[in-house]
Amino acid sequence: MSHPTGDRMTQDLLRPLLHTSWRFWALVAFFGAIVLMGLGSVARTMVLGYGLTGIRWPNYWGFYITSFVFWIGISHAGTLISAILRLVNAGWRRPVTRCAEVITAFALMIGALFPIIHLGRPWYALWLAPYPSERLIWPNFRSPLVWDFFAINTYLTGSLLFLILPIIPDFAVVRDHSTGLRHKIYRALALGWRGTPKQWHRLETAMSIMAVAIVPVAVSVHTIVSFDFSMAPVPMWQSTIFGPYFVAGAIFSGIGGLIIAMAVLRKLLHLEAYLHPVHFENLGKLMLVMALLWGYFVFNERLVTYYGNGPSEMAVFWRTQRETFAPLYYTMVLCNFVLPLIILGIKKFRTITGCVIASFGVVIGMWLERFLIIAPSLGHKYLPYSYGIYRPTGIEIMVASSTFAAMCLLYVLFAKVVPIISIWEMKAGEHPSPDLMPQALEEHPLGELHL
Amino acid sequence: MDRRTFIKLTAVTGTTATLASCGSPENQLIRFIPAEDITPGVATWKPGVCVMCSAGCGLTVRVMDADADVVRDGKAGVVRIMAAKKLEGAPAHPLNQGGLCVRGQAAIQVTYHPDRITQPLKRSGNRGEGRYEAITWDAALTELLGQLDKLAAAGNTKAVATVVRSGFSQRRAIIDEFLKRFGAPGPVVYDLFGDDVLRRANAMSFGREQLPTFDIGNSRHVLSFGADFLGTWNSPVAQSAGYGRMRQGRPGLRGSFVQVEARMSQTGANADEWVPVTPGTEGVLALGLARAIITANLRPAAAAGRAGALIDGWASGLGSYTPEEVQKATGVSPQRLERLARQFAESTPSVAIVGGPPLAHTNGLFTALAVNALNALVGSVGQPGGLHFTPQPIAARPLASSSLQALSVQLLAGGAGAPQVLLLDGANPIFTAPRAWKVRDAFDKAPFIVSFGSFLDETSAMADLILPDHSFLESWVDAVPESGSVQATASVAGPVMRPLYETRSTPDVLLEVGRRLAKPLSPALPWQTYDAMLAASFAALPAPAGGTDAWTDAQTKGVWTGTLPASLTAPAAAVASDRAGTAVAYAPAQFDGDAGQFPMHFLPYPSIFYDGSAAHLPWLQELPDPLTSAMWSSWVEINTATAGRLGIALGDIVTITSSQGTLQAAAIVSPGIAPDVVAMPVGQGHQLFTRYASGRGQNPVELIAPVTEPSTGALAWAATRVSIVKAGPPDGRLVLFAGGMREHEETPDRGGTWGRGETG
Amino acid sequence: MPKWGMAVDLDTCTGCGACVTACHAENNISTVGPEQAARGRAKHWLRVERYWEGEFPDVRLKFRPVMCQQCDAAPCEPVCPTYASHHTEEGLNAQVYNRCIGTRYCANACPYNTRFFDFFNPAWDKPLQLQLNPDVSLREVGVMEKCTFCVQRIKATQIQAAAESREIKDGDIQTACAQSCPSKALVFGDLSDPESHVSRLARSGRGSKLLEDLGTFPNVNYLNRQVEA
Amino acid sequence: MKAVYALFPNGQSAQEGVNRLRGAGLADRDITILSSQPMEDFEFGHIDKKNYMWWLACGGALVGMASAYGLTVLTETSWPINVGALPVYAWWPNLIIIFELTLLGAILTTVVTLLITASLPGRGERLYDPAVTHGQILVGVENPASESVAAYETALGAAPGAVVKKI
Repeated sequence: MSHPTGDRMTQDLLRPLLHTSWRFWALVAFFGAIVLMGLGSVARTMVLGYGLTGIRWPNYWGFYITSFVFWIGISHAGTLISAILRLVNAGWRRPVTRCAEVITAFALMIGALFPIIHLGRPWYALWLAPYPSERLIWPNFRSPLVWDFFAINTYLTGSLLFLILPIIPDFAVVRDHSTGLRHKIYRALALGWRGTPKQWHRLETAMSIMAVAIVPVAVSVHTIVSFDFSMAPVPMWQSTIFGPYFVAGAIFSGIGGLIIAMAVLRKLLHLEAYLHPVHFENLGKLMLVMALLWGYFVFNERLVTYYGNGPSEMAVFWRTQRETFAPLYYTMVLCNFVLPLIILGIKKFRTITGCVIASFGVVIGMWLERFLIIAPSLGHKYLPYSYGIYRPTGIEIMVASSTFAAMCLLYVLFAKVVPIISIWEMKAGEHPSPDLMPQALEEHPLGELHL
Repeated sequence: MDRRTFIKLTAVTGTTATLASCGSPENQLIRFIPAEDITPGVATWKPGVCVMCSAGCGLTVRVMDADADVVRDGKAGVVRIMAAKKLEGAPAHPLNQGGLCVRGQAAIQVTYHPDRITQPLKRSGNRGEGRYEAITWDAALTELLGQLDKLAAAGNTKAVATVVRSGFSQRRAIIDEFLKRFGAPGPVVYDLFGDDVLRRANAMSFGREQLPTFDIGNSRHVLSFGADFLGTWNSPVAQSAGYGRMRQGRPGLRGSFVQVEARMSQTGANADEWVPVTPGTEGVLALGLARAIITANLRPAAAAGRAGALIDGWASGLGSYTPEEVQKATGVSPQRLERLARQFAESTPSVAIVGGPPLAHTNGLFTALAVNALNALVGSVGQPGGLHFTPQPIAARPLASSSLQALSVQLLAGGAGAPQVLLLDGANPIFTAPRAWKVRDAFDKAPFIVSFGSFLDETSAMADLILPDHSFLESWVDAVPESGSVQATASVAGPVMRPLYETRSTPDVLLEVGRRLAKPLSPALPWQTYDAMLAASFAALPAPAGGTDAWTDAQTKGVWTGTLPASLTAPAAAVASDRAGTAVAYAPAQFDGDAGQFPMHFLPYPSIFYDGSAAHLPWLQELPDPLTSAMWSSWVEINTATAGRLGIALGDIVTITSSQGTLQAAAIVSPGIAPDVVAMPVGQGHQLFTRYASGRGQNPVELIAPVTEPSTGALAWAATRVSIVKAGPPDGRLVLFAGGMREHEETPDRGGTWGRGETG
Repeated sequence: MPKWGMAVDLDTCTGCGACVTACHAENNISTVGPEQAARGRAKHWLRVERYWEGEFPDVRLKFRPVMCQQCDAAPCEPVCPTYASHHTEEGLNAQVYNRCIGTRYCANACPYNTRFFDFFNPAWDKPLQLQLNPDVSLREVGVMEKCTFCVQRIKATQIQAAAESREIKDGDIQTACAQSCPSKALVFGDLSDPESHVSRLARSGRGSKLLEDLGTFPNVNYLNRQVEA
Repeated sequence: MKAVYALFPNGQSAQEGVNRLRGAGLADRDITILSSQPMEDFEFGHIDKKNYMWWLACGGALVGMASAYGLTVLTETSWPINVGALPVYAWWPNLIIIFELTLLGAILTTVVTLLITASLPGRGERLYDPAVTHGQILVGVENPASESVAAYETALGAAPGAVVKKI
């Protein structure tokens, strides 16, 4: 695929950094306001008591944990996609990877907030961390929540580094294209990058090692998130399929998030020349695969429960199939399966717009999926006397929705200070006429593979 | 959490969070010197007597030091006192034997209630409005004395009327004696769920005008006609103890239990067999059983003796109570009748219990007599496992007095004959008496009303003068149980803690008033104080085996129990003889309201608040109702099929209308109630009764028609017909603790039927 | 080492609810008021479940008091990240309020739904706080609370017995609910003593455990109601 | 500092410049090459390719694994609390902790090695020209021996499109 090269590209990709339009400030103000409202709501619950939420006996988890699982899921966009594509050295990944990795980093930060704000006593959240305290007590390594703590920490650290390392050369680019204060700042950020062959080799080796390491971490993270549920004897939770089911769902929603982000960037930053329809189409195909996989998992889960016919399981089962939660359930199936299948399955719908519509469906559907895993089961455990229905309050809705604003805000700010497409990797993707290429160094056959 | 943190948190939580945030307010208050020696952190247990109902159970009160906000000679401050911490059942007490019911457990909140009246009050607003100003005891007593002296001077001492709750005690004896010696009529005893009909019936059948004691623990079969004897009726804790023994207390022998009623009560829920019958026909069923027993030659008719003789047609074999006739009346099939009869006659000792709704009909007396006859037939009277009558001391013979209805008529009539001074002690007739009796208007006509209550409720808010009594934990307290123990029993206890407020023990107030009257009582009351009176009356009792004298022993144990010497025992009821001859025949129960216009029977029933007198206790308000799991709300129970027909679902607001009025409440659809009955718990719907009960829910008494049982004049509170229609969707006021009603689906559902309702 | 357990005789339980109020009184469980109760925040460490069976007129009702089952393999324990919920050597499923950070995971894991969350700081209108039991800590906002088998009573008796250097006899220790039960349907005692009343009841043919198949190994035995043939 | 270098418009000429410098008797380590992207397609882009980062990463992984094992063992045995009838030291859950810390070890080591071996952040004054990030490829010599400066200049200048500069 082709895109502008050399200085022209550098100019295009640096424009957002060097020139600020009113649109930027408008976006920051808008999303910032919503985020502040969300933070305000959190503060209120902390001061006035957790009772302001809709949590009740026995539905002790609700919107917050749903959002937690959802955002951790979204975070699988970046690392998995960019890491995997890096490993298979798919050339078309080059303009996509950074958008993806940014999503990962920010989604993780947002997601990791929820286990803290959902606590009854958030001011003691530190007790989850293993540190020698005067209380002489350590976290309980047998608790899935502590697994979460470790997994998310590893993943967050890894993803951040995975995102930052390849930015260093681009900082150098900005450094050399800017003046005044901005120049000073970027000079500091560039860590004195020069671009010797040695630096390039080290950087690329580091990236491939990280890519190898980050993939199992990503898989483990969402498996462990699924353990939060499958380790508890709750009907429809204790399921061996939850691990892969969650991971698949995570990648699924991740791709959705990525496609939306790319489409927005393409429009706002005028990157039409770099983010081609083929990128969307490839990601679309990937998402189609995940949609099928997701459908397969849901079918498994449901059919097995249905045949198992355990009384408590069936109670929850019917609750989602035909009672209180049925409307949400069928919306989810529509958004996560029917919609992607139609749009992405039919070539002529697989346009950028098509992919974006499907992605929105998937993001909504996956949010519902997480909610439908949590709410029906908790409200419908074994003893019918203790059944109860969870209804979120305005506070929870505010907080949950403000996280989307937070995502946008962070993204806008990031795109303001960092080239959202890795300039050097784009360049590295260009090759002079093949006859000049030493044979031994022919790129991997998968290199130009279009999925 | 350690003790310090605990105390800190108490300070924080005891007050509001805001106050706490700016430091514990105790610091700004005066700290009085404790008037007693206190060992901090060490709990002691003292005897007590429960006053929540007339049963008179014994308490063991856990007492420990605590900082209390008190009022001492007009000044508010803090003092370290030995405070009651928890009420437990007295293990040695013959009635409750260590157990204690919900009301007893919650009774401690009476003492610590935030809305308790802390000192004498004089009305400053309109009657019923509840606006009062604080006055001193001297001023208050002078005012009361003035009123009484005025009457005495005018020689109109008859013009003092008194309203009290049922249940006998030496405290009550003082009131009676005071009135008698002052020359006033005896107090009006009013209880919505009173048992006058049963007392009368027992007097006729057995010569005992009192509630029976059931030796359930030794019976093999219990047949109960509507009596909620495990919940609220008679002596529930004693009966529950017996029930436990009957079921599992005897190795290899498990007693069986059949309940006959139109709406499944908490008691009925425990029955092996639940027999719904048409309201008002329980007596017919009883006689049907008697006839079956006699015709099957399981017992000779004569065995019933006098109790049988009272029933019209008994001697001639109860010809009109053939299984077919019984089925027509009650709806119980002949086969079932036969089986129940055999069971009752063969698994002896067996006992039949009647109480509550069956006696709250116009034919209540007949029903009671019929069940008495049934008991007599199988010879369960006075036998182990049967029914007994707790010997009553002579003092426990209350003065004859007019009924509340009559009092209300007198007051409304006004004039010279009408009472001029009205004394209220604990009763809340404005809340519990049917509208048609116009109790409120009547009381409004009374020139001067004095209340001894500790709380402002609908009735005491009418008072011109409020002389608040100590709580039962702050003063001497006693009870002479009418039933619950085969042996004669008297509960008594001294104060377990010092009074929190400027209150005074009502008996002591009366004694003082008696002394200070211009025209002294004749003869003067011999006792200076209530406890002196208690000492005197207990001293007369025989000392228990091994014990010193009865009084000291009773003080330590909290109860005296033993055999009353004949000299002290009340003789058989006088009423017995004059009615022995007249046989009573069955007359169909009369209901208020035309069956066409008001198709449903209305059944108000005692809730965990009993008749509403316990609705001010937050623990009880938040206690899930045993059958519906409802908290903080009132509701209407309606049969599943009927509800389906009327399009009423759980929580829907329904309108109930009787000839007396109409009310709206949330519906609870229940399979445990007859299709033509709607039931509603009594207790909520207070206009004025502390912050916890005021304006909460609906009061079903508003709908009760003034139908009475003719021979006793007792209110037939189950004889009202109503109509019910859906008024609207749930309004969120019905608070349920439970989600599901059933433990599992009757049939495993795998998609055969669609659209099952939400259980949550 | 004792192993505390309870027997609940469903044949004698009358569903009166005395145990529930006794529990509130003993353990300083705050009432939450109508608004919060309507939002599902009422706290009843011990509840009397009732289930309807059949339809009118052949309808039966079943009462079942449910408190923390003090499971040997309690699902609520391993999920707690801070050891707030853990197992004592006396077989009690302890909850350390000060250590609780309020993940509420234990409540989700509990199949019996006997754990309750404090949504607000508890409040008592003065002078109702005088009824509070000094032996039981108050729970601040954001922690989980649950039935403790009245551990404060167990400890008090043990300390007293040690001071008087005497053995603790069966029945010396009673939980508030067992003590108040009018029909003596609740029996508390030491399961490690084969002769204790509770052990004998546990051995009786009517005994069964709640949700036994979940492998939680509860220490509360339910003696089934005997139904007439 | 002194330096002589040339900016080349593309890889071919840069390669030529490098070759000529070698011809002028310079060893690879003395030649400074700066580019705004990895030059995989040219020989000079492969200088210094060899490294031990993979091995170091594995080492780091082992360290992470060991520390995870230590953390779990020490804490759980020093504070043995019985929960849910699980063993005090339960392998299954601890394997998860060990797994995570192992990979964290690998990742952190990799980053540290990168920063050190790629000498980031760069210290001291080194030969650099902003033109590099404008696409030019810089080939030059830092602190050349003064007598051979001229030779280097000609060597660099010979390549097509080379712009020779001197500091």
